[in-house]
Amino acid sequence: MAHVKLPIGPQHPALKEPENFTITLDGERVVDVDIRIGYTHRGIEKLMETRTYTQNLYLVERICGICSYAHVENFTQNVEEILGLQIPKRAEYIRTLFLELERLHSHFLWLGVAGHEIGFDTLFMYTWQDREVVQDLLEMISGNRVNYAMNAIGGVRRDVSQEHRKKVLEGMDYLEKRAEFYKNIALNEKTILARAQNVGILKPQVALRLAAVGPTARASGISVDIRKDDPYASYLDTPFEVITTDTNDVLGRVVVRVLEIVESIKIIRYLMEHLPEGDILKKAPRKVPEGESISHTEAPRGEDFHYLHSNGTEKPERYKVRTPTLANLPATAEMLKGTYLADVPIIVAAIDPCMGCMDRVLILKNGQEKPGELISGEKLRRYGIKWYAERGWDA
Amino acid sequence: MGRIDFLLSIVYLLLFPGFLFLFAFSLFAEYLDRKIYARIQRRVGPPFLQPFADLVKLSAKEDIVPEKAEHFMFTAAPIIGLAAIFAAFLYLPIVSTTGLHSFNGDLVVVLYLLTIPTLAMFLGGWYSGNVFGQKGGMRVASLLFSYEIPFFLALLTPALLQGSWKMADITRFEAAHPLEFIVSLLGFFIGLIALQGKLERLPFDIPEAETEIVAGPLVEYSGRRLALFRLARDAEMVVGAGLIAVVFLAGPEPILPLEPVYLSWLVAALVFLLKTLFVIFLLILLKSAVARIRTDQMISFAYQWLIPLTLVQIFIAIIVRFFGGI
Amino acid sequence: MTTTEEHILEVLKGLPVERKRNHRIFLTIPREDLLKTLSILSSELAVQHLSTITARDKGNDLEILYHFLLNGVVITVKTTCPKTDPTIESIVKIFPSAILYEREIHDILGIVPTGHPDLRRLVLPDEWVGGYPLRKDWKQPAEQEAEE
Amino acid sequence: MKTPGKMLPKIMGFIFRKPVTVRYPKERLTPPATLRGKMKFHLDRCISCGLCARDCPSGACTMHEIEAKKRPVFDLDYCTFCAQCAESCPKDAIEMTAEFELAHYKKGEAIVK
Repeated sequence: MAHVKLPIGPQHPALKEPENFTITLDGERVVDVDIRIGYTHRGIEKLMETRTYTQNLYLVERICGICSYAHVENFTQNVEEILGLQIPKRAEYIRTLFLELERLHSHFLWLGVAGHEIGFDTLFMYTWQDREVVQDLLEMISGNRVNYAMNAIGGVRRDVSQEHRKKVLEGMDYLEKRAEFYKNIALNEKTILARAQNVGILKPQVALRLAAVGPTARASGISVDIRKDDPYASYLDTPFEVITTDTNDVLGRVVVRVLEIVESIKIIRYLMEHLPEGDILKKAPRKVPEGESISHTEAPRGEDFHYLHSNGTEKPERYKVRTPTLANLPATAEMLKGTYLADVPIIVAAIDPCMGCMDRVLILKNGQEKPGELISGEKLRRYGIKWYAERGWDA
Repeated sequence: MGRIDFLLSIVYLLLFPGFLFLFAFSLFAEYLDRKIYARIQRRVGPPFLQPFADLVKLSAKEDIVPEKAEHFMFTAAPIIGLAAIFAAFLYLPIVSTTGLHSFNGDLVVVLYLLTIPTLAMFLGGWYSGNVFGQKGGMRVASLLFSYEIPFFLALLTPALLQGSWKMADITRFEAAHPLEFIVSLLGFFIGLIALQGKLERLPFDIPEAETEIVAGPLVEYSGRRLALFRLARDAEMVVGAGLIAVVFLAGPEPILPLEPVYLSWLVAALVFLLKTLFVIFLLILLKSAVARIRTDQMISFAYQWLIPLTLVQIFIAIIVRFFGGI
Repeated sequence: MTTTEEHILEVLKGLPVERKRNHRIFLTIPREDLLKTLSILSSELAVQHLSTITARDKGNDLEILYHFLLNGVVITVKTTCPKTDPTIESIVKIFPSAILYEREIHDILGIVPTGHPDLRRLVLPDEWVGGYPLRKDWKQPAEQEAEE
Repeated sequence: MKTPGKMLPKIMGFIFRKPVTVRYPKERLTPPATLRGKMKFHLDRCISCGLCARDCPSGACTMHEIEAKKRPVFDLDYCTFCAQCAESCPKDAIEMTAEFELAHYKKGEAIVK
């Protein structure tokens, strides 16, 4: 059977965001994978060099829709480290609350998407309904469902009132029951097991060698969690465990994420019961002195790495973001080799890819055609066919 | 006198238990399918006439035949599929226990006609000239072998019990011995799962699993041709469910012993309708409770579980027939 | 001062180490003995996790930072290379996950990792002709045309 | 043996219960009061300091000379509703309301004066 080169993406129903996996197939088996990224490339790092720190707060938040708070948390920690600013305890607790609320809504979202990838739409509908509980809590406290605009340099901009705390605790009770239900489904539903068990194998030493991060690494038995290893915000004094399974497959990633939901609920309960009194914001100067700092947090998908180099002005001199999905990409290519075509979407979905995050570096510019020249539909179609033919895709 | 019979059979053929009825019933079945599936997922679901609106809209849309596609076969495939289904529907006993024309072996004819739409889907995919379509077509073909065998065997056990291939005898026999249903209960469930596989519905909808290879065999279809294929699929669901209702649940025969005096054909049709809807309801439940499985898993599931179970069922039927002395 | 940090500092005694706060260790080395230092890190300290490679335009030369993670401690190895000869040895042999990060710094800053197996573009479109965007002297293509 | 259909008991329960989806605009959910929607501008409190325009990340808030007074004008086509202007304003002349239905027909129509 001749090798068929099948392009999955950049536009493909399985991929929520444009990404291109060129799969070389031998019948139903995947032989080779080539991953091409850069389609949602917005040049955020270059843009950040042209904006002041207060304005960058809202730009760094829009790197990704579902882990936006992890990026903001990193950015504020970086700036506060260079300023040598210690934020009030209460602000730290509120920041941890938002980090965990975001982990909840990201994991629920992923459970639904994974269910959809393997054709289990009922699970998709149920998980996304329960996610609404978390979204409502976030909207109630921060004023917006996704980009919370919660952090300012030196603390937090909105406070958590007594009534908010009561609502959050109620929400957590409901979600705990749902998490139990999903754990039961994930472990016992035969058809999910059929599609998830020993699919997309990533052995521990391969995961270590290719520097996989987050639930993808933890499902292969590697106990790495920035919240435990390098505690930030108020993780030092919140009791929680790092979840790992050693099944190295997609089912392991499902189980790790479901158990992390249960863990996050416990953390949020602890935070709400021990929220210290005090103010929530300390005024920060506009100019940041010369210096460099590194900050990384445990985003829902893994280690999110930020580097800031400041030059004493109002604008950062260089800001580097490396998101968890980029770190997991070499591991994904490794996992895809040797599997079935039918499993490609679920394996890709298993690392919970956030392509928007990954392509955050540069301004996309159409090189050849003069900007502003109207391309006719026919010319675009010709261009597409030529572009694909050059790469030998038989589509 | 001949002319009235002729007119009656025209009415039978075209209007009531014929094409118009099947057309309306399959649209209603699709509506029911999408509505209950939505309500299970706590969504609102489509309005009543949505399937009809989809059909009309699709037939009005532009109908593209790709350059690389083989024009004749690309057009013929959906028509063949639909024609086979409509023909199969005529043999089902709806109005009376005999259907339009019943002879010894009409069960086998209906079963045969039910496989043609799957073949039509394969041809449609293969001749569409698109690599996704061909891959989808190949999957439909591999599916065909794993789900025709259990479906055939499961549906033949009641015939075995009664000893004749005529659906009319089977329904009369089952109405007379209601407890027969327990004996062929295993066959009923296997037939249900195999029908789900034949119709390529959720647990087995691998050919057009949209998250893997776009839309499988139907990827190049649009406009009227796609509308025909969708209608063929809905009709196939109705005919399949009807067949299971006839063979296992004694079709138009009301189980409870009331003897309708007049309008018996209306009561028979209503009973048939209810039983078919019950079977469709079971299919919907099956669809919403499971995830999609892979091609290789599906084939191994068919050969490791379904076919051996049908053999067991046939064995039981033989024993009951031989010893039971019914 | 976690135990591992002492161990790390003890191993890196000879090199110019700088420590601003706990869990952060910076190391500045010349370009030539990059591979030598990294092999010390990977052999003696069993470092495997390369978080990322950052590259920066310092005006006349380009600074490259390799960030490693060892149970919570971020070890950053800094080195520089002049703009006139922007090459650096590729570390893919020791740290395979660097394959993407080196493609990225090549793509946006023009630093050529010698010995890299597959130097295609990572984030820019294939037909990109606008130079190295993250360099300070980089102009928007529209401005470039305005100058011509 | 793990049989498929673990969800069946759960599913049967939902068939006859009211669906969760809300049929907007017939039925409406009330957003929380803290929602960051369209902003309200109090002309009298404004001292034309321009802090809001300087801090606006997306250039939605720009200073304009209207009736001999320099004051901010908010263009909702660019605005991301981050409420930074409300925070930077020393005189609290800008306040976020919970109004979120801001669709309009032409560009430039959604201006908050």
